[in-house]
Amino acid sequence: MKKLINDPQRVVPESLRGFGLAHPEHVVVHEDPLFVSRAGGAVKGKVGLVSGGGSGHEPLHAGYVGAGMLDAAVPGAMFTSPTPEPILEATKAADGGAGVLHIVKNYTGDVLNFETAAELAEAEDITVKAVVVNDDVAVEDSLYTAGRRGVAGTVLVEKIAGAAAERGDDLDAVVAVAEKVIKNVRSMGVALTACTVPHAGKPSFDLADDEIEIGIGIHGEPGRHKIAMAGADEITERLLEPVLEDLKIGSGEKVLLFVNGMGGTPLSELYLVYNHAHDVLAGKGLEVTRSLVGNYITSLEMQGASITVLRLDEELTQLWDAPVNTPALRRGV
Amino acid sequence: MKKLINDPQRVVPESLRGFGLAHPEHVVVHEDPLFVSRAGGAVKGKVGLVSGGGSGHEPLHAGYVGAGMLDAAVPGAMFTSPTPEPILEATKAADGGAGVLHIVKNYTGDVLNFETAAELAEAEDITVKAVVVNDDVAVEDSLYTAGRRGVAGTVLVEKIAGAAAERGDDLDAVVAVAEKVIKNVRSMGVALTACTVPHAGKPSFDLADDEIEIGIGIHGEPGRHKIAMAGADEITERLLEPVLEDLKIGSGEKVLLFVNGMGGTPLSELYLVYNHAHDVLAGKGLEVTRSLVGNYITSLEMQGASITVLRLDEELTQLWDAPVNTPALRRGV
Amino acid sequence: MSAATLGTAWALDWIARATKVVSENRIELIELDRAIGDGDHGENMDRGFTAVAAKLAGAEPASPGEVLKTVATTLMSTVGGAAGPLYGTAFLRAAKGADGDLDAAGVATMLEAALEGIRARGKADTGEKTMVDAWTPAAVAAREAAEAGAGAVQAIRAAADAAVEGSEATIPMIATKGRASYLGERSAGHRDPGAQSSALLLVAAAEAAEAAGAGA
Amino acid sequence: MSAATLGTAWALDWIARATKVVSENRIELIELDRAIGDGDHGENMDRGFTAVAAKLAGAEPASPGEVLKTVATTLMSTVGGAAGPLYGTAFLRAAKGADGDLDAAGVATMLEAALEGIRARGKADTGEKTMVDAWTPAAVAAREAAEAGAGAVQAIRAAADAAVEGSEATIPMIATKGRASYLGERSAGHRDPGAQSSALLLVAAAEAAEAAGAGA
Ligand SMILES: Nc1ncnc2c1ncn2[C@@H]1O[C@H](COP(=O)(O)OP(=O)(O)O)[C@@H](O)[C@H]1O
Ligand SMILES: Nc1ncnc2c1ncn2[C@@H]1O[C@H](COP(=O)(O)OP(=O)(O)O)[C@@H](O)[C@H]1O
Ligand SMILES: [Mg+2]
Ligand SMILES: [Mg+2]
Ligand SMILES: [Mg+2]
Ligand SMILES: [Mg+2]
Repeated sequence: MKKLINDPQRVVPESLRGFGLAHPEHVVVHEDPLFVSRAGGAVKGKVGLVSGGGSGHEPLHAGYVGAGMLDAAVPGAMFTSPTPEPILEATKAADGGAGVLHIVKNYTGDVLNFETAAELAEAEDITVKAVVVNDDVAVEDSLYTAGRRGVAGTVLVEKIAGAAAERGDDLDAVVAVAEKVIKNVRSMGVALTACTVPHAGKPSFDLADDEIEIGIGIHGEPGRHKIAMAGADEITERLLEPVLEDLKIGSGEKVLLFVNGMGGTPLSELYLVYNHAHDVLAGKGLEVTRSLVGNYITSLEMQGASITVLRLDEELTQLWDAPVNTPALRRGV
Repeated sequence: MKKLINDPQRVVPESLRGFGLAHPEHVVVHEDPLFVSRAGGAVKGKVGLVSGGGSGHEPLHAGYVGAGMLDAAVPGAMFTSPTPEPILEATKAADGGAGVLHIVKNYTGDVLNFETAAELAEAEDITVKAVVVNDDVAVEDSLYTAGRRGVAGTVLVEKIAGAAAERGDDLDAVVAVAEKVIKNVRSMGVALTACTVPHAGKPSFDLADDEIEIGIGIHGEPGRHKIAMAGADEITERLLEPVLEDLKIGSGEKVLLFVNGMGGTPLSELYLVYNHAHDVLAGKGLEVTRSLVGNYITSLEMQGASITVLRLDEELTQLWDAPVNTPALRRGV
Repeated sequence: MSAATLGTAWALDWIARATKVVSENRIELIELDRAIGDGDHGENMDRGFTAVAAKLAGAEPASPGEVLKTVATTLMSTVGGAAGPLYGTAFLRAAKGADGDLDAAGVATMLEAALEGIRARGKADTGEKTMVDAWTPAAVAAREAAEAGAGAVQAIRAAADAAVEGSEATIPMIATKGRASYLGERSAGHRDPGAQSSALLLVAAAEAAEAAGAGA
Repeated sequence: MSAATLGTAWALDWIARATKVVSENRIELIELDRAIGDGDHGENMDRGFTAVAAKLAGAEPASPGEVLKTVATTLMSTVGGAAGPLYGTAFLRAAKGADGDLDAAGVATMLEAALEGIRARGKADTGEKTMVDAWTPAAVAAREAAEAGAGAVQAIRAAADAAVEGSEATIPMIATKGRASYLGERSAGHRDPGAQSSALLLVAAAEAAEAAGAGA
């Protein structure tokens, strides 16, 4: 394991301290408990947005704190959901009096810790609602299981719900927008290599030189199955097909196409995947009207990518286009 | 070698096609010869900015085409300077009647091919001037050698010279601004792993599990020396010291601190490096007034980072802050 | 010996042993979680119990319940992940009925309360390849031992043995809850890390009881 | 045989052989460049000569100079990197004096012109670990052979042999020009890829000459 770190136990706080020093105009990094809030504090009268989860997915979530997106983010230990206390403090910091939305990725740990924090916040008279993102079609959904994971779709939920809050929607309306995104977004990912969590010191799974993992999540967990290494076009199709099928999307609809890197894949390869994904969508009569390509939700240095499709309507398109001013996503400001 | 590609020979054009499809509001990708120009074409009366070089450093240069930065970019084959013809075509596409600036990284191939293209452009009555970026302090400078490489400082030259052109500076004035950046910017990099050029199919150098390469460039070339793996703080100091020494910078001065990822290093590690670099600079009485952290000029999937320091004055700070609207760098629009 | 009850000293010794055994098995728990999860369970538990030990170092708790409550709040505020809230709730519920020394029935009640806490939070049933598969047989065994007239030490030992078996029994299961569920059928053939850490904790409880019994 | 001159057929055969030898040595040139450069020299040269072969396939050049001019412009527009402009200029200058068949003095003049082109563009001198270290002894050897009364075939063979030696001689050198210069002293112990491709090209020229001579 070679990493640009000092002590494996101090990666998260040292990195966040640097993040705070690099972006004083966007964020304040609180050290104990550890969370990140907007510079300038909560916006009076605006619904506050809080997200969080294990670290190792940078720039998610702290990179999305700022005008038009999150009000606070709670980074846990590496790949480990944060505890209720920092979530509570982040919730307080995000509360401008109009209530707070928790954007939670669907993992048992995230759900449980955010639930507890919400209870604690309610006890302090803050109205909290939560939405749970579960866009990963690699995992079969069922009433009887933990359900689908939340993966790259989370970035789109944060951006679009953030824009809704910024335009003045009340808490229920922001929840409705977030739910609409969740209902219309699906993702699937592939890993060419595993990643190494600093405290583990070993790759998260073993993969031969001629194998790839299809259906991986964002925690270095193994995927649904290994397949033989294939060309980018073929891999793209294998990711895209279940996404489109699950979305039940048809000719004539408009979509946002998001090709996300897992952290260790060159941008050129992401664009190469985008190239073919765009053609596949066009071939099915879908219109790609918005795009996002880059490392927006990662698994440390894992090589791989995920493809996310969001069905767009007029409202979601407008909210996607709305100004946003965060360290990792910026437009219009 | 595992890569999200199809045919190793088609990586550059396929990736650029995807890039064009993803950013139609920013760029037009021309296929034969291969170059990228601003959507909307040359800006009348504005000095045109053209840069280019081998591919594999994405988002450099095509990602910086757009208002406030480049007018055209010329991606060569992987790690190979482009030939004069696409540079000439890019120069024509960038020419708004006020002359064109070539921003050239100091590599024999880049310099020679841009020189020839400039001659050809002059023959077509376009005034061309060139600046050569050579910020890499890992390479000893001398009248008798090829001199220093151009590395991460190039991004800052492109941004700041782009802002000067956008505010209406004439060609000589834009050259002067670019030269001022070049004079005041220094960089040095480290590799934890090599990278693999698709056509070579093998890592660009061999490195044991407990070794790192200090003083690498951006082409997967070996560095000045191998050292034993060390902690991030120590590595940061080893990169920063020669940079500061060469800049002859002293207490009380203002700087922009740029921590750049080589493509395969998690963002969290870049911020961790930034954290210590910031402290070292503060400890020397320098004031870090601007920052940039991320994968802005890369070597495919190489793990590693570089540190760049730019001495700022009022003018450079203003030009750095000026709006920019490109696929890879955006602010104020 | 079979009539001995388990008091505050036992609870403190339990947690001291638990801290040690979690630290010793940190890598093993990471490896188990690496296979079917995200490789942090050993790290999480070790971080939590290290904090628990620090918290208990200065404290002078008056009952087993007070010890367990400190464990609960500390785990909840330091472990995170799925295990943090689940173990936190387990110890919190366990603490509730343990304001005095525990006889065999008290041990059974404590374990049942812990199990109910886990099930309430995690919504998992047996056979889903989670820590529930260790705590369920443990609670059942303790109750059976108590009803058969065993003492507290025997009850906790029966629970520990059942938890070890329960952990073992997760190996062939296909996970439907927790992170391992994402693997579907590929989760079979691996032991559940949370069931294993649960077994380690309950064995520590039994050993503390036996050591006290032996010394008594 | 020593009186034979080298004409258009020879030039075409030279380039056909060069294309082949470059393709056969693509990996070797990549490996040499990987050690002290960026690992693309074999790829660059192969791309260039493949294009040259395609360009010459339909053409009916009237002189060696016309062949070499096509080589020059094609390399310049397809190779890129440092080698593209350098070889482009070399072949362009070589073409200039080669509008008729070449005797030994003509061969020497052609090689001197090529060398001057490389030096003018690259600003490198001998001993800097570049292709100049192959072309310089080649040009000198051809001139000496011509002055000693050798024929064209012998002159080009002398040049080829000298280039091979020149390439070999780059191994211990410390690079001060080109990409290998960034390595400083670490560049010593490796052969320069451009010097090696130059030697391959000149050996192809000699073999083409000998094959023609043998057949003549
Ligand atoms: N819904 C659940 N009910 C009971 N136990 C669960 C549930 N989900 C997960 N677990 C337990 O938690 C363990 C994983 O803990 P840990 O690795 O610390 O958290 P995370 O899964 O968030 O990384 C699993 O091995 C399992 O025993
Ligand atoms: N200034 C120079 N003068 C002469 N030859 C040079 C010079 N710089 C580089 N070369 C030659 O070019 C070769 C490298 O070519 P190539 O790998 O294709 O280009 P690049 O260095 O741009 O990747 C070197 O091995 C060397 O022989
Ligand atoms: Mg976890
Ligand atoms: Mg090159
Ligand atoms: Mg885990
Ligand atoms: Mg090269």
